Amino acid sequence: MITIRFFSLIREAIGCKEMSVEWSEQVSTIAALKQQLVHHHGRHWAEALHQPNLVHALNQRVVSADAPLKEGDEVAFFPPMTGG
Amino acid sequence: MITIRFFSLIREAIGCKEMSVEWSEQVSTIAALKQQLVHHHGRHWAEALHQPNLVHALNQRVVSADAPLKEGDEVAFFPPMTGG
Amino acid sequence: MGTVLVQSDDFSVHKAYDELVSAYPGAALATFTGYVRDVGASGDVHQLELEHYPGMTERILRELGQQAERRFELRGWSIIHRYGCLEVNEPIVWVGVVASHRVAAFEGCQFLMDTLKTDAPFWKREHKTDGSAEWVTANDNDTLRRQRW
Amino acid sequence: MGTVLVQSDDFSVHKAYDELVSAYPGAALATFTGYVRDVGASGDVHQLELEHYPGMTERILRELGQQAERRFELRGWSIIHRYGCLEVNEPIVWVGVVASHRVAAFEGCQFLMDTLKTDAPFWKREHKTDGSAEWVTANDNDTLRRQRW
Repeated sequence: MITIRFFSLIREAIGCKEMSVEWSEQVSTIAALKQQLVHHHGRHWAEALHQPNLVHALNQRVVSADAPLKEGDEVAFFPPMTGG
Repeated sequence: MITIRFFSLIREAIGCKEMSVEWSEQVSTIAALKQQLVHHHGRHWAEALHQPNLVHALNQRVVSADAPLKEGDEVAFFPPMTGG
Repeated sequence: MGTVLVQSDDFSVHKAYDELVSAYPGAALATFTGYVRDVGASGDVHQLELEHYPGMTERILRELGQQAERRFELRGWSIIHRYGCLEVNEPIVWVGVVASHRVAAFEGCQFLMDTLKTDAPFWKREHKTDGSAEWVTANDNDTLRRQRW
Repeated sequence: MGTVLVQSDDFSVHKAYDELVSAYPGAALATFTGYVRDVGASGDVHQLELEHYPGMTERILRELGQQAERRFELRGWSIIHRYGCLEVNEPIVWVGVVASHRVAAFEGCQFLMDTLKTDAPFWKREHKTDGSAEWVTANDNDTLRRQRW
């Protein structure tokens, strides 16, 4: 399984905080996972996940979209951080 | 009268904290006052007041040696500051 | 050596300061505190909501602290950052940095504030006096300041 | 608006901080505290003696505060500097600066520390553990940092 977490604007736009998907060859990178999520869900997901400034984290580290995924990984999608 | 104050190393070297001299044409600038002090006192004063990094203040503001003096002024001589 | 606290409760700046000073006496100490402003990016603010990514937040803050410690030869550092709903004038973030000399203390403290702004997974939403709410968008100046380090 | 305190007595960093925060809430607050180090410029230090020029010191610190206020658009600032005989680990100087944004708060605080080091008439003498005493000489780095502003 791959755990997926959404935060802030992204979470609000798609109405989902956390979900899991089975790992497979079709979701072997973050970019591929994004494609699958957009494919399975609707327009809101496409808009949210295709934002140019979307940030991806893999196991709680920011990574680029071509980062490879393996069984048990935790992926997160969120907008640029605004703490401090 | 002109009040003259000495601080830190300079005060120690000449063994004087504060003194007064009569204002006259002969002490119409800080440089002239320095010359007169060295002339009236000894070698210690010459060494202390001819230090290249000596700082001069006139009425509690740092000034250059050619600053003109008038009756009632307060002059101070000291090494570079080391607060903070 | 440093400490990271990520919490929803209010905190005592003085307690945090005293802990740093007693652990690392006789040094230079720089601190920064950020408070909730009544005028935010989108106008009058009634409350500030801070969402965060539990786990990742603590990890990133700890890594930034360790980076600062090596880079500026810090003796000690402490980061406290809140999440949840904060009232106007409450503290959001406190960073305290101890070094042997003032320049290192200032730089360490600024480095931590500049980097946590863009690297720690927090997201601010301003709840306004008129009842509406708006997510704060990332600030280009913050990104530029981040790149200086 | 700012305050200057030049005193031989010890002081409370927390009291100074609280006064700034209550006067200027909901902002960014940067502070710096300098403590007496046990290892000074000339070796092991037992006590630090600070001579100052009464009157000129207060005037210079007030002018530096007013300059910082205009230049960095500060909301408030406070400078406390001690003179006399200080023990190891006691605070020498505290500077607190309040601004609307963090960059101004940091810059105002650093400006004040960098400028008071070279402009305020204080002179340090280190009393060493072996009974000798030595005047601290001005630091070239401090002069260079002063010139940046």
